[in-house]
This record gives sequence, structure tokens and C-alpha cells, in this order.
Amino acid sequence: MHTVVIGVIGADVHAVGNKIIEHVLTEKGFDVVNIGVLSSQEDFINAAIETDAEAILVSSLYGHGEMDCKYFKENCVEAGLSHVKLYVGGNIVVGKQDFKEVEQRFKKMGFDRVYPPGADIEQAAEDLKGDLSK
Amino acid sequence: MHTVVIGVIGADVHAVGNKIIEHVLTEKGFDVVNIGVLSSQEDFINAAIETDAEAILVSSLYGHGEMDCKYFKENCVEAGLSHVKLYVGGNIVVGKQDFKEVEQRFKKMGFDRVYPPGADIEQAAEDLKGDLSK
Amino acid sequence: MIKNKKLSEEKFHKTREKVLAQWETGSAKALKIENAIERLKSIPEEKDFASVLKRAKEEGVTLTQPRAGVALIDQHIELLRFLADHGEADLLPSTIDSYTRQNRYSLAADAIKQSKKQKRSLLNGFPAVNHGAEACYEVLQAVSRPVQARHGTPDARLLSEIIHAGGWTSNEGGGISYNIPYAKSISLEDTLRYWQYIDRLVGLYAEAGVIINREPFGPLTGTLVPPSITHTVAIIEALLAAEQGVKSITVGYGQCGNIVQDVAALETLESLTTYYLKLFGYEDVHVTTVFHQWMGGFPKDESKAMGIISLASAVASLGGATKMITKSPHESEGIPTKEANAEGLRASKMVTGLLREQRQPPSNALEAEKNLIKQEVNALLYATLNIGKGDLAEGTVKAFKAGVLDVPFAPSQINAGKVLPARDAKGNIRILEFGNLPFNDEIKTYHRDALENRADQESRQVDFQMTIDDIYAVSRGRLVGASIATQNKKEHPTP
Amino acid sequence: MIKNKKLSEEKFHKTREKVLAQWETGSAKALKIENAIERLKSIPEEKDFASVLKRAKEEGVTLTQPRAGVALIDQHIELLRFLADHGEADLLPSTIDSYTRQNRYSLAADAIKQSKKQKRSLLNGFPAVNHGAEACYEVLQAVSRPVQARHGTPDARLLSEIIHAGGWTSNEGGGISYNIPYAKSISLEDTLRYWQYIDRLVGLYAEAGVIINREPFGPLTGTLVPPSITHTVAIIEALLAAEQGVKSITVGYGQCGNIVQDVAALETLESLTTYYLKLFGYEDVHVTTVFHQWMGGFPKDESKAMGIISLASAVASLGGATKMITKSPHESEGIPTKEANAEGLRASKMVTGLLREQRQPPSNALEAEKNLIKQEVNALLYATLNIGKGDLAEGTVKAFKAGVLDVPFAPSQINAGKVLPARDAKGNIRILEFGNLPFNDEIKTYHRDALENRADQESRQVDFQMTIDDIYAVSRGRLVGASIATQNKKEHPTP
Ligand code: B12
Ligand code: B12
Repeated sequence: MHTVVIGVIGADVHAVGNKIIEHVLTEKGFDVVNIGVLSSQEDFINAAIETDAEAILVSSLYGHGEMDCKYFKENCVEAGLSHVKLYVGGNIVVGKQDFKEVEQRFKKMGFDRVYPPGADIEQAAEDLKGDLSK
Repeated sequence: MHTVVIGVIGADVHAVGNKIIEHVLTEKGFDVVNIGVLSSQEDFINAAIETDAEAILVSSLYGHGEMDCKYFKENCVEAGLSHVKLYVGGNIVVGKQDFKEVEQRFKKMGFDRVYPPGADIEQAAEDLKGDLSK
Repeated sequence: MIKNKKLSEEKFHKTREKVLAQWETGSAKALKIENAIERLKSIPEEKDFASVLKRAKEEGVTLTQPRAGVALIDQHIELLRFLADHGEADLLPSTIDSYTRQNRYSLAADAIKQSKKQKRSLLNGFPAVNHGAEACYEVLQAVSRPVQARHGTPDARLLSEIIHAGGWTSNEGGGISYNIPYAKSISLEDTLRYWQYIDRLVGLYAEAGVIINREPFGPLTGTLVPPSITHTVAIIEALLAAEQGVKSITVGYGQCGNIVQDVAALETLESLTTYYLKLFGYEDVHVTTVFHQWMGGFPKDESKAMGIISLASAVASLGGATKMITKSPHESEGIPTKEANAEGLRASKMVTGLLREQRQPPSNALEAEKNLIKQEVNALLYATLNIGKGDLAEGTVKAFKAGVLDVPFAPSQINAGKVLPARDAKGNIRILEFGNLPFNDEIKTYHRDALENRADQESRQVDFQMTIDDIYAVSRGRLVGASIATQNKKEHPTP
Repeated sequence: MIKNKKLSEEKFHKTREKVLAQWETGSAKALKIENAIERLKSIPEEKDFASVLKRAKEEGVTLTQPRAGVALIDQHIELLRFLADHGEADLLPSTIDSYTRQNRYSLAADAIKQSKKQKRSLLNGFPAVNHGAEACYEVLQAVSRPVQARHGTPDARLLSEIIHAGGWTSNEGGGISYNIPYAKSISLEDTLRYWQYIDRLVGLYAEAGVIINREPFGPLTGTLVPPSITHTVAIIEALLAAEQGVKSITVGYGQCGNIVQDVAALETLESLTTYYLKLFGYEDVHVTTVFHQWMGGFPKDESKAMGIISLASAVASLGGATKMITKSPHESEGIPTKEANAEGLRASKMVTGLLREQRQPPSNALEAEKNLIKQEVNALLYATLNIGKGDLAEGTVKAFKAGVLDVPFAPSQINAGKVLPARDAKGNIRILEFGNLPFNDEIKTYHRDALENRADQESRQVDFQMTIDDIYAVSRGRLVGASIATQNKKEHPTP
């Protein structure tokens, strides 16, 4: 069973998607560690270390995602989590922006997969299975 | 009292604006000759000759205005009505087009004034008074 | 004098020869009755108007249908496909151009040529007669929804022959509804005869086992017409069509603006049509309803247009309309681009989707409005039959002559034009001048009181200026047209 | 334990010193109470929230108000002006950024700097604390409508001091409504205390003759919260505010989707709030209502978003809401551009304009829904008071602890999170898991039957999957979330 950490980063309190992600990933057979809303990068990293997780799924809905995710990859590497897959999704930037560009920006920041607003979590679960079986 | 001919040109049956134009211009003191909907250029010209009108107000709503108004000015001149003011208004072209361009096109065709969709008829009455007092 | 009687086979075929000879496309092989029947029988259920409507009615769904048509076949196909794919339209139209509507086929031919040259449509619709039946079939085959002709053609006999032979399974129009609002001086006797022919053609198909849907044009002039007047016309046309053998009828109504009045209108439209069809012995006619989004002047602003489009969709759902004709955010300006048309469709679809499970709940207010409409329709129909000595066709001709039937703002000279409508304080359409409408005093007093009441509230007169203000109101963002003075005061509630 | 008692002058001022010391802008001269009162007294009526609301209520008008806020003052002014001029907004907001909401003023300071550098807003709102009272006043002076702070700040004491001293005459929030949906681990005792302070400040102003409007945040998590739960929270916050001397209260409610339920909710929200204020002896509080356009997930398509925005506006009008918070066609994607925001506003304005004269007529269905809401609210309030031994503040804390009050989908750990909602066959929000909600068997049976009934119709189970389907439904164009199987069947009524 794959262990994954999920949560909502920064000063963000959007809880609904987070609860559904937990439900769906659990149904799909993942061992889900949900650190909930208002979580810092540290919270994510600590949870991943403690549970020996293979992936971190960061949600950001409220628009500060770009600022909150700065150096996340670097901090993971520093904490010895360079092998952990990093996904991000939600409404990760302020306003309606061209998603291709946004994806580029976050990939450059070290995220393995970047999801647009309202992305289908079932699809993401499939992606995850693929990535973790490699 | 100024006599003006009003009507709706071509195969066009939009009658509501026409009835209101008659009402408003009459209230404003014009002698209004209303030839109604489905009127040909000939109908307009004959009415203007018969009533010795000083202006013709053409309405076109249904989108064929540009075709229906071809050579209207020339036909007026030919009929000895070169002094008669020619106005056109309504939804005079097919579709939503840049009005500045449309105005240009109709002015080139010899219309003295060209009105955009939903133009205020009270304002047009003022224009008319101005033009006819010159 | 014209009679409401099924045309004889002989008469029909004699006329048919002349009709098909009106333009060269009339002589195409596809127009042979047997060929047309064969083709129509081959149309799959999902492209068959009557079936799709029947199913929607059973499921309680309100289907969406735009208006759309351009001069050239390829572009017309592209347009319809776009509206199905990007507008999620359930039903497709082919709006016919105004030259064809006036049977000016050579003008249409010129415009087609010019459109080809200029690579843009110079016509405000699809010239189906000039293109012919095979072209219509090409259109149908290119799309995955049923196609209907929508027009406004007083004499649509050739047009109807061509579109049905081309596989289009629905046709809008009627002897009254495509005359009074769409013509100036054509007699009702003529148009009723034309549409008896068109309905008889559909009746013939029905006898061969092919059900074609027919739709009287509900909103008439679309300008403050009281529901009872449009209903009466729709019911008369339904009865006339049924007599000729039509088996699937969609009666229509255009949004008036007060939700209670609109829902009352939709509910009574269906119940009264069904009632009268049965009363006159037409048992097996399937009745559905169509709601037209606001048919009067639109606001210029596109967002505001989207507001009224969506509100209309809510009313259609709450009133249980089987389908709805949508408008676009370009309505006030001109024929919409396909994109704008699809925008209107999608907003409409969203609202009907959200409200699919909801109907306006029964209430005293709704009941009262329904009763009023019923009483008025009964009075109008009774007087029409009475003046026709029991014959509905003859009665219709005479009723219009006598002003017993009278449509506000119609261009037709055979329409009395004495009726003047205006809105009451809640936005219901009421009557200010009754002309010769055969209403009893109780009804008249009800209307007058409602208008006086509004006038009092607004400190103004009940007069033609009120009607004019109401005509402009919606394009200015209100339903009830305030007089200029009141308007300035009310528009700025914040001091 | 916290008590629902007016804060003493002494306590208030002692706390105030600490509050104003939280950030440098707290020591500005404008924040001296006398200065603030003087400034507030100088605000003209048309920029005074309470007055404008009062007048709208008298005239039966539903006012429009967007959400909007950016990092920099100039751009914020430009934004608000645009929304007033091109969106015709009646009331203006200043949405506060999420760093300020969490009192992370130095993070906000960084973001302001970066925003200046990059010439675009990197914040999701206006950081009013960092900018200070004079900047708030600058904003107010630049516009011609009243300005309100809208946020989601558990501890909004300094923020409230600053905005009121800056001339903003309304403030959104409350000790419950800005905790449970907006925080994870802050105690209710703390937030109730913070908001007692904020309300006491408003009370002080009231004693000096300046009426500031206060608005509990109605929709809470905006996600399938049954009306009785949001109502109870709104009424509790209204009572707590009144105790501190607040005189103008706008209670809120977020569109649930069934029109009858929504209208019932709006009507009972006003009547119950008024009733309970009087019951507890607060006689001179002016109550108005705010309707929030759909607060859950939106569809991606902008036209569809316009559909729901317009439908919401119809409901607000029919339910007689005093004002309405609008959404934009960008809702599903991100904070809207000013243009998109104005589009939503104009569509809303069109619909409220058209329906200004109309209300949902009384009906049995409406009456039944109103009764249900009333019974439930009464039960919740009774249990809350009871558990607090008659004290509402204490009761609130204990009620949440006991799950007697419980908000679906709230992030807060002090919320029981046992209640699960789902829609019935007509789209009404009903309850599937009651947790510890103090409802009698009759009410519970009613909810369960309604859900069972839907489940039967859809041949499915009443379970969490139903809730999830309902959460997704609106963004997929439906109100009642069909299970995948049913969905595929129903989406294509045409075979
Ligand atoms: C009501 C209406 C109808 C009714 C008309 C009933 C009747 N017999 O009168 C019905 C339903 C029958 C109808 C039919 C059609 N219509 Co129509 N109709 C409208 C609608 C909604 C309102 C028109 C109206 O009455 N406005 C209220 C009056 C008071 O305003 P008005 O007509 O604009 O006139 C005022 C001003 O424009 C100005 N004015 C007018 N003329 C002039 C002239 C001068 C010199 C001046 C100074 C001012 C002036 O003063 C008037 C008084 O204030 C408009 C769209 C809109 N405006 O919202 C479409 C519209 C005009 N129709 C249109 C079309 C295409 C048709 C049809 C071809 C097809 C169809 N869609 O069904 C048929 C045409 C039939 C025919 N042969 O003419 C198009 C025209 C498209 C274009 N130009 O690109 C429009 C714009 C809708 C659209 N966007 O597609 N229609
Ligand atoms: C409900 C809601 C709220 C509720 C939240 C209640 C709660 N505590 O949960 C309330 C009202 C409290 C709220 C507050 C705010 N909100 Co809000 N909110 C929404 C709304 C309408 C729906 C969110 C939702 O629940 N969707 C349903 C769930 C199921 O979908 P989801 O969250 O998108 O998650 C799914 C997918 O995105 C995906 N997913 C999510 N994360 C990830 C991660 C990975 C790795 C993957 C693969 C997939 C994935 O899977 C999830 C399950 O299907 C959205 C707009 C929208 N989407 O329509 C705005 C929205 C998210 N909010 C917004 C904002 C700005 C705010 C506020 C700052 C200010 C305000 N407008 O009031 C505050 C923020 C408070 C804070 N500190 O966080 C903005 C964000 C703007 C931006 N990014 O540019 C949005 C987009 C609205 C907008 N257009 O302005 N909000």
C-alpha cells in the first residue's frame, strides 16, 4: 500500500476538496495521511518523514499558492525527501491564468505534476499509481 | 410644420419601432407620413413626392438593410428629391458590427444621418429639427 | 369562404402541382411523395422531432433550441454543428431568410451569389427553397439532432414541401401566426388556405406512418401581447392543423415577464390546447409546449442580455415547457455570431439543468392567473366560433375583421390594432384598450383596476405613454416601464 | 467561561491598548475614538451602509455587492470605481487578503512590496491593516458608495478598528462564522471574545450617534449547509452583537438551490432574527438580509456561470433579500478580473431590475418549508441556550463541543463534523447524518424519508457518495448530483 500525504498549504482554509481527496484516495487503496488545512511546508515534510510517504499532494485554493510553494522542492530535498513525488492542484495562482504557463512555472519549482482548477481527482489517482509503480 | 416620410424598407415587418417613431415625431410637431412596413424604395419616394416631404426616415431592422438601401440616394436624386434629407436607423446590417464602419458605409451611400441599434428617437427628432432649419 | 375541413386528396394534389412549379427546386425527385416518405421513414429516432419531444415531455426536461441560419450550405452546417457541440443545443433550427419568407426566390438567388463572392452571409437566414431538398438532407445528415424550419413565411407551401422532403421533421408557422405579425396585406383566407395545405401534407405523411411535428408561432409580435390572445391563436392553429391530420403539435408562448403570469400561461397553454383538441374530437394528437425567451427589445449590454436569457430559462423550467427557444447576448444588435449564440444556449442549459427537478408550486396567485387566462381564452374562442357560425376557419377570418381577435403592434392591415396592453404594478401584462375583444365586464374591470392601481402608485395616467414605457422597459433593465420622472427617482435608491 | 454580557468600558479600553499595539498602523491618530467618531459623523448618507440598507428595505429593492480586493491602494481604488461605474454595484466591498486574515502582517508587508515590484497583486485581497486607516479613508473618498470590509478573520479586532476609523461603515464577520469555516484550531471562546470586542466598538460608536452595520457571514462553508444551521449561527451572532450595542445587522444566507427552500430560508431568516432580537429585549435593532449567490463549486464555463449568477439573482429578488453578494464568470478559476466581476454584477442587476416588483407568492410548499426551518432553528437555539444554562455565549461554545451545533465540511477541529447533508429529489438540502443535532424524531424522519425517496427514484443508496455527487453537481450543470450511471442516462434525453 502506498502512503501519501495530503493537505492544504499556507493560510488556506478550503476544506471541502481536501475531504473529498482523502475519501477518494482511500477508496482507491492508498494509505492517506491528511494534515488538513492551514498546513505549512514543514507540516507536509514532517508528516512525510514520519509516515515514510511516497508522495505529497499539495492543495492550494485561495490564490497564494505560488508564494506558499516557494522552495518546497528544495526543502524536501534538504529533508532527505528527494525521492518523494510532489503534486500540486486546486486554484494555485491568483486569477484566471493560462494553465500551460502556470504548469511550467510550478514544474520549474520542482513539482512533478501540476493540476488545473477543478481537476478530476480520480484521474490524479491513476497518475499517482503510474508514477509510484515506476 | 415639417413633413417627413417614415417606413420600414424591404421585406422587413418589424412594426413596433415604426409605430413609436410615428407617435413621437407627431408629438414633437412633425407632419408624419407613415408608409409602414414592407415598403420599397419606390414607396418611400412616391410618398415624399406626393406630400412634398423634407426628409425620409428609413427603418431597417431585419438585417437586409444594406442590400435594400442600395442606390436609394441615386433614386431620390433621379426623382428630383436631391434636397430631401435621408436618415436611416434600426439594425441596419447583419450581425453585430462596428458601428463607426457601418455609419461610413451608409454615409457613402448618400445617407445624411445613420443611427445605431436602439437609437433614441427623441434625439433623432432634435437632429431633424436642426437639419431642417438650416 | 374558407372552411375548417380536411382538404380532399384531389384538391391537395391539384394545388401541389402549382406549388412545386413555383421554383425550379420544386421538381426535384426527392419531392415525390413516395420518395419523401421513404426518406422520412429512414430518419433515426434521435433526429426525429416528434420522438425527441415526446421523450422530453415524459422525462420532464426542458430542451433548448436556438435560432440560426446563414446563406450558404457549408457555413450553415458549420453553424448548426457548432451550436450542437459548443452550445449543447438539444434541437436544431434552420431559420429561413426574409426573401424566401416573402417568396422572393430570385432576390435570394442573387444574395446567395453575392454571399459566395464575399464569403459572408448577406442573408438573415438559410434560403432552403433555393438550395432544395437534397441540400436540406445534407444539412440533416451533417448533424446529430432533429432539424426544424423556423421562418415567418405567409405562403410556406413550397418551403414546407422541400424541407420535409429533405428530412426535416418539424415546421414552425400557421395561417394566423405567420400572417398577422409577418405581413402587411395578405388576406387571412389566403394564409389559412396555405397552411391547410402544409398541414394536410403533414397529415398525408402521418397516414403513411411518419409523424411530423408542427409548431404554431406563439409569441406573435412578441410585444406585450396578453397570454390569452396568443393562446387563442395557438389553439386555433392547433385545431386547424389537427383537422388536416397533424398528430404532433407544439404550442408556443413568449415570456411576458411576470413569473406567475408566465407559469400560468405555460400551464394553461398545455391544458387548454389538450382540452380543446379533445373537445373537437381530435383524440390522438400529442401536445407539447415551447417557451420563447423574451421576444421584445433587448438591452445592449451582453451581460444584461445573459441575465434575461437565464431568467427566461428559469421560467421555462418552472412552467414545465417541453422546449425553449433561446436568445443570445447579441440580440439587441444583430444576428448573433455562432459563439454568442452558443453562449446564450449554455447559460440556458445551465439553468434548466439546475431547475430540472423543480416546478412552480401551486398557489392562490397562480390559480387566479390561470383562471383569468382560461376565462379569456374561452371567451375569445367562443366568440370566434360564434362569428364563424361554428366553423373555426371562417370564424377566424371574421373575428379578425371584427376585432374580436386583435394582436397588439401587428403590421398587418387586416388586424384591427385597437387593443393596447400595459403592465400592472407587478409586471403582469394587462389590457388598457380592449377594442372589440369579447370580454365581460368583470374581466375588463379586473384589467382596468390593475392598471389604475399601478398608475396610482406611480402618480401617472393610464395611457399610451405607459405602453411605450413598457415597450422600452426591458431594454433599460426593468420590467415595468417607469415614467421618466419616476425612473430618475427609482433608479437611484441611494440618495 | 465566556458570557454574553456587554463588555465593560474598562475592559474594552484595556484590551484596546493591546490590540492597537499589534501593528504599527494601530497607533495612527485616526484611531483615537474621538477622531474616528468625528470622521464617521462626516460620512454622507449615500456612503453610509446602514442608511442605504434601510432605504433599500423600505423600497423593496435588492442591492448588489461584489467581492473585490487587491494588494495596492491605487489599484484597489481603480477596481472599486470600475465595479461601481461598469458593474453598477450599489455597495462596495474591500475583500481582505488571507495573510491579514491570519494576522500575518509581515507576510502581507512582503507581498505588498513584491506586488509593487511586479506591478500586479500577489495578494488575494486588500491588506487594510498594513495600509492603515488613512488609506482606508482614501479609498472611501475615491468612491461614491458605502464600503464594507469582507474577510474571514478570526481575530479581526485591529482590522475592524482600522477600517471604521477609515470611514468604512460596515464589517462582515462574527465569532462563529469567522471561526468555524475559516480556522483550524482557534477556540470559540477566543473568537467570540474577539467579536464581542468588535461589536462593542460598534456599540460605542452607536452610543455616540454613529450607526455601523454588522453582517454575520451567512453561508459558513458554503457547501450544502442546511438553512437551519446557518440561520441559527446568524441569529446567535445577531444576538451577541446586539448585546454589545450593535444597531444595524444584516443576516446572511447562501443560495442552496431549490427556489422554494431558498425563499423560505430568506423569509424565515428575517422573521426569526427579528423575533429573537425582540424576545431577548433588543428592540431598536434594524434587521436586513443578504443573499449570497451560490457559494459552492462553480462550472468552468463562463456562460454557465452567468446562468447560475442570474438564477441566484432571481431567487434573491423573489425572496426579498435587501442585498446580494454577486459572483463572477471566473469563479471556478480564480479571483476575477474587474471586467469579469462587472459582468456578474450587470447580469445580477438586470435580473433584480426585472423582478423588482415580484415576490414568490405564498403557497403550501413554501409554508411547509418555512415551518420546517423554524422548527429546526427553534430546536437548535433552545438546545444551545439550554446547554449554556441560559447564556448564549457559553451555550455556543458548549453546543459546538457537544455537536449540538455542527457545520458540514468545516475545517475547524472544534466542529464535530458529524453532520452530513444531501439533496432530496427536488434539490432541497436535507440531512443524512444528524450527528448530535437536537432534532425530534418527526424532523429526522422527514429528512430521511425525503432522501430515501430520492434514492428510490435513482435506484441508489443514501450514503456519502450521494453527498459527494451533490457537491460536484452544480459545477457539472445539475443541482441534484446523479450517480455516474444515472448521469450518463439522464444527460442524454435524446436517444
Ligand atoms: C420584436 C422582434 C421581432 C418580432 C417583430 C414583430 C413585428 N411585426 O413588429 C418578430 C418576432 C415577428 C420578429 C421577426 C423577425 N426578426 Co426580429 N426582432 C425583434 C426584436 C426582439 C425587437 C424589435 C423591437 O420591436 N424593438 C422595440 C422597438 C421600439 O425598437 P426598434 O425596433 O429598435 O426601433 C427603435 C430604434 O431602433 C429607433 N429606430 C428604428 N428605426 C429608425 C430609423 C431612424 C431614421 C431613426 C433615427 C431611428 C430608428 O427608433 C425606434 C423607436 O425607439 C429585435 C431585437 C432587439 N431590438 O432587441 C429583433 C431583430 C430586429 N429581429 C431580427 C430578425 C433576424 C428577425 C427575423 C428575420 C428572423 C427571426 N429571428 O425570427 C424575423 C424577420 C421577419 C421580417 N421579414 O422582417 C434581428 C435582425 C438582425 C440583424 N439586423 O442582424 C434582430 C436584431 C434580432 C437578432 N439579434 O437576431 N422580430
Ligand atoms: C467554497 C469556497 C469557499 C468557502 C470554503 C469553505 C471551507 N472552509 O472549505 C469559503 C466561503 C469559506 C471560502 C473562503 C475564501 N475563498 Co473560496 N471558494 C470556494 C469555492 C466556491 C468552492 C471550493 C470548493 O469547495 N470546491 C469543491 C471542491 C470539491 O473542489 P476543489 O476545492 O476545487 O478541489 C477539487 C479539485 O480542485 C482537486 N484538487 C484540489 N487540490 C488538489 C491537489 C492535487 C494534487 C490534485 C491532483 C487535485 C486537487 O480535487 C478536489 C476534489 O475534487 C471556490 C470557487 C470554485 N471552485 O468554484 C472559491 C475560491 C477557491 N475561493 C477563493 C477565495 C479568494 C477565497 C477567499 C480568500 C476570499 C473570499 N473570496 O471570500 C477566502 C479564503 C479563506 C482562506 N483563508 O482560505 C478563490 C481563489 C482565487 C484564486 N485562486 O485566484 C476561489 C477560486 C473563488 C474565486 N474565483 O475568487 N471559499
